[in-house]
Amino acid sequence: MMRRTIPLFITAFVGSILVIAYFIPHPPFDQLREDFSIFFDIIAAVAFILGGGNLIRMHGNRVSRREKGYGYSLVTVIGFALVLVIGLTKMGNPDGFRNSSVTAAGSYFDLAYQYVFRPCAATMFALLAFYVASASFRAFRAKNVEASILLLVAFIILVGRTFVGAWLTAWLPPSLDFLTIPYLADKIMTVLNFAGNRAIMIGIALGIVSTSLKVIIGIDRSYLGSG
Amino acid sequence: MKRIVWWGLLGLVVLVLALRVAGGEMRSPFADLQGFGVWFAAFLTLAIVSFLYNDNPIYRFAEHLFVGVSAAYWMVMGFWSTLVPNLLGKLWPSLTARWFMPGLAEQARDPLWFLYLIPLAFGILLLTRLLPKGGHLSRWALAFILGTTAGLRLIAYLTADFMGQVQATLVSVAGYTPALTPGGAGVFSFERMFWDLVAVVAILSALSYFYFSKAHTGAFGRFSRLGIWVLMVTFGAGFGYTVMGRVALLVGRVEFLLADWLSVL
Amino acid sequence: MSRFIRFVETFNSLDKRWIFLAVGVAVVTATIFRLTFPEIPTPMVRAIYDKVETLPVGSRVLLPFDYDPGSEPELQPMADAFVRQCAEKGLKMYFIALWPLGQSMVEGVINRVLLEEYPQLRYGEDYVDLGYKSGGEGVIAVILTDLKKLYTTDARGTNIEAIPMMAGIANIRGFDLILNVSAGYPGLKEWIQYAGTPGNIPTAGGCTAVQAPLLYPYHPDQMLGLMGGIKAAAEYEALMMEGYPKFAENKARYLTALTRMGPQTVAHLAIIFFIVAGNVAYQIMRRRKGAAR
Amino acid sequence: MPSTAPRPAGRSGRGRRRGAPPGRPALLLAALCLLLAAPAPGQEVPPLPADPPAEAARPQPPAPPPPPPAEVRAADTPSDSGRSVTVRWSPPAEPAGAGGPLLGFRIERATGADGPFAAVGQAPPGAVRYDDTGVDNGVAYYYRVVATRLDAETASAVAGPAIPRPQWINTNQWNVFLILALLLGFNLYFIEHIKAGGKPFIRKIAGLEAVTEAVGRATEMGRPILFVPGIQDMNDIQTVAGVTILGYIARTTAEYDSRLTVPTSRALVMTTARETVKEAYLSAGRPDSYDESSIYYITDEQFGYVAGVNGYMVRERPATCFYMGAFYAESLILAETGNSIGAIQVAGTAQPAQLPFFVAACDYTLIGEELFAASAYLSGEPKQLGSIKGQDVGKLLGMVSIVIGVTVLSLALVTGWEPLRRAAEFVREFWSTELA
Repeated sequence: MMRRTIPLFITAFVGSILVIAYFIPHPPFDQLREDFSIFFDIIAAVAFILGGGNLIRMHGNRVSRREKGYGYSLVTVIGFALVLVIGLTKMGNPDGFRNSSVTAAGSYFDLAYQYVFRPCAATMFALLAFYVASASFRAFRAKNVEASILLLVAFIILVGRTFVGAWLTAWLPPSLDFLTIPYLADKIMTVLNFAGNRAIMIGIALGIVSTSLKVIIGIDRSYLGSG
Repeated sequence: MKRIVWWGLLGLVVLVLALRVAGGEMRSPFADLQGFGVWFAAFLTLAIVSFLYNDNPIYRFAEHLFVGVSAAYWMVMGFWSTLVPNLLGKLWPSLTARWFMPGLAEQARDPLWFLYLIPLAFGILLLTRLLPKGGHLSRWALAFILGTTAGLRLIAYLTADFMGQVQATLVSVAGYTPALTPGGAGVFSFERMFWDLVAVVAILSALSYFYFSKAHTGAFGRFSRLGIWVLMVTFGAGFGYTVMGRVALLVGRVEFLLADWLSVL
Repeated sequence: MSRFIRFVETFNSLDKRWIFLAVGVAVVTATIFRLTFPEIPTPMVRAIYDKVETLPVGSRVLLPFDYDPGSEPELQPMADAFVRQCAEKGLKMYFIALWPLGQSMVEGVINRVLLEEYPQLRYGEDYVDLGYKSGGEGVIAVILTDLKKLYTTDARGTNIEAIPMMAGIANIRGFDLILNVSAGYPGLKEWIQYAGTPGNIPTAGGCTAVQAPLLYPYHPDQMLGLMGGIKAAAEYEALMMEGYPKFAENKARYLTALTRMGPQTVAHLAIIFFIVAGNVAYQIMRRRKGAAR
Repeated sequence: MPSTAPRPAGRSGRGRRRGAPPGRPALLLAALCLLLAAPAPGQEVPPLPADPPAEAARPQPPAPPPPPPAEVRAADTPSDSGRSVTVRWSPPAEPAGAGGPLLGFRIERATGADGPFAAVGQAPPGAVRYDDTGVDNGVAYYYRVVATRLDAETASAVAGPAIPRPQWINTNQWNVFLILALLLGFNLYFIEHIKAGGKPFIRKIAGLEAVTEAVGRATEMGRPILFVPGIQDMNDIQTVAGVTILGYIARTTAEYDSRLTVPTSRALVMTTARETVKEAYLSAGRPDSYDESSIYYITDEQFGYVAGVNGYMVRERPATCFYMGAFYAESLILAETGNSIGAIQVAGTAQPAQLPFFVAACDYTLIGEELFAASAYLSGEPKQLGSIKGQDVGKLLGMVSIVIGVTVLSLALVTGWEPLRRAAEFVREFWSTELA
């Protein structure tokens, strides 16, 4: 009984206070919503202990049990431990432990960022250039009305982003300006894309309001089990 | 056979690189820390790109290293940029100043500092998961987090996204701009009226697609079908428009390899 | 089955890795060979170019650079192009910065373009760097009435009175053009609101691609032209190349935006090719299946 | 870290609507621009003179100084947390041709009616309001507004005293309160209605039916199911909705006895997901099948997480991939890798920028609001369906307002009839969240 009641009460109390605080400009309520976002950040930072701990335990187990491919797990464990130590001790920071930022140029932590973290993240991100190509090859096929619209619009926008767009329809007389690709691309982006996104956003906002309400009144609580 | 070709190719590449380094045409990996760093970064870049061909040991190495390093990176950042200034700094400013952040020394303690005992308490409750017993107390922390999220997002989305977007749609579709100076003539544009009307109809039809509690049949069904088309236009346009930015990222990596590492640009 | 049909069938369900290879090769070659493509300038870009072209020699142009290293890759090509064109036309350039780091952006352009390419131009006679002042739109409002209230010296510490090209300038209202490059606040919007419109000074400029839609409404009444991001800069460079053919000789130096557009255009064309070819193959296969039935 | 630029806090300027008329671009775009382009803090920027006199600043016979700003009023800014005074004035009549246009206003402040006055801020020409936020609560301040022109300036009469204080209720937000009450009311009403035995109709949602089918397929093939709850933390409602859907999927996998893997990008999401899945297995009567280690944290880093999930996908080859939550640029990397291993993929996100990629690369996609509807639908609790009905009423409210508002606005503009103009103004005010 208590196992469920107290969490439900905490959620309901905190949620409603934060909703009401929006309408109270008087201190301390004016800062409450900002304060609680910071509280969230703090708890999330504490939770790193759970996350990092789980990562180390998982890969550590693989290493200690000599599971297949445990060498890779060893790489993760070493990389994690090394960066954690040099980051928490600010090793190699030019102005020492107390007076410099952890990301100061020249620190070992910064080196790990520059030569491991950043190239990996940037390259992973850059893989998207390849994936947009393969996805458009596969998905943009005129299979039915919806897919054909998707194809046609993507084509106009893609072409419109290059010089080809202006060239393709440059022969049209000025009276047919509204059929040129640059014009169509502009209208698709500024009118239709805009309208569609707005409808999506309105829908999402309502979904979020309803879901938040369900969380506050305690009927959406899957982490506590339903029923 | 295939294997021999691969190894041969690899050997050739290593040879060319070695010759270039020997000839002073590119940075040596053993010259200094930066030199080694650039080589290692180039290696990781190629390792990740190799995933496009297939999963392989080199990608797997890069992946595991990246996971370990980045997890620790964000953990360290969480410690220095959140826990120290926002928790320790609020609760014990002088102590924090002495040990970690001299910059805090001049600041007086926040009059509402005790509020920060709340996240401290819930943070500790969360960690009770690590204890063999009493793990259910961590649910209190989850309850606190969910309450915070719901309370903050409910209002934020209601005002900015629901009201804000509806309000922004409230525009004239008359295609008419009244004169700005007294006595001047207004301007009517058929083109503008047309597109403004299109926009409003598009928004309404797309919204009707999201209407769940009415069967999408008859006239309403046709209207919501129009809404699906609007959504398809939106997605096609969104996709097409993003391609350029993604290619720019790839160009950035190619430039890194060609210029910073190989020094051929 | 004919060979053609077999080819079409293979292409229809092509292994992704061929597409990856095509995109990769396209981008790498375009980067190595610095491929450029003709850009067709949009009216907003052309308006700025034409305005600068038609200014008489000796006209005064105010060049506020309100951006920082974060947005430098996107904005530097247009800043360089503006300065180059002003130098070619013999206009007097007055640099100013409302962002603390805008000052170093100005210095960068002076070193890169003016000192290296136009060594005959003299500091203090042909161009001057007035430097950074804090206060955002407040600064604009003040210098519109009284420049010397805020600027007693230039960025190098020289007394304003001793700078030949400052003689007779009480405020910026006598200027012939404001050509801004901005990445946010304060930026083009503030220059339009606090200087261009109240002071009746022709105003134009460039901004990041993300910001451009926010500024469109000022065109054409309060802003004569607008350039958004690297694409607009490439169009401007295309115009420059048209007007001054010598710029075509050193792409890496004069046409940075156009060269940066090169790989992007190639990749776009590759993707467009795959979409079109994929659909052709798909339709052929569908017809065949339909006929077989 | 995520690759989309944050939307600037939207403030729709009442005055700004009257700004420069948009040229060719659709008025709609202009409306967005005006909505997004927030004015400089503390200022309201009404129309700039549309047609400034062509002649300016040429030596002319001395013109009379500009007329002073009239009716200057300074008062505590209402409905705020204090430390702010609002100064308002009427736009001075501008005699054409006499000394050129106005350059703007300088706002000056003093702690005594006789001064000394010091400048606290600038406002552009045509402005009628300035918020001075550099003041202390409980102190009396006096203000004057100086109209400036190139050659001359004129100060207004002194206004005040104004004493800044904080207020307890933000009356400016009455409309937000009303709309909130309406939405919450309808949600609660329909939830209660269903509790009392009402049966709502909910239309078919394609992605939703695919969920059960996809779980069944993985079971048949004897391969695992991958569930990705997005890359955001528990402070995003999308993650909450995703975890609710995870609860349903976990109940199904518990019944079918198939393997479920949940890699997370946040420690808190891992913790919540573990609680949820454990509860699901418990309620399905299979607590012993629950394996905590199948729900694990990878890294907070967006692309590090993707690298890890990609690696999992190509090595373990799940038959089914679910992507439910908040996604950024990684959406397409995941979906294309999932496609290459031949998995059936069901995505759901309320991240508008990523929807195109999921729609293109996945078999089924829950679009925006459908994600939340699906989480209510799959929760297994009929009363949660009430919230879907509540969402629909909200949409109806929005749609009706758009139809009425657009009609009234258009008519008001064409006819210029004052009562219509006021009605149009009211409709816009009603939906405005700007602090007046």
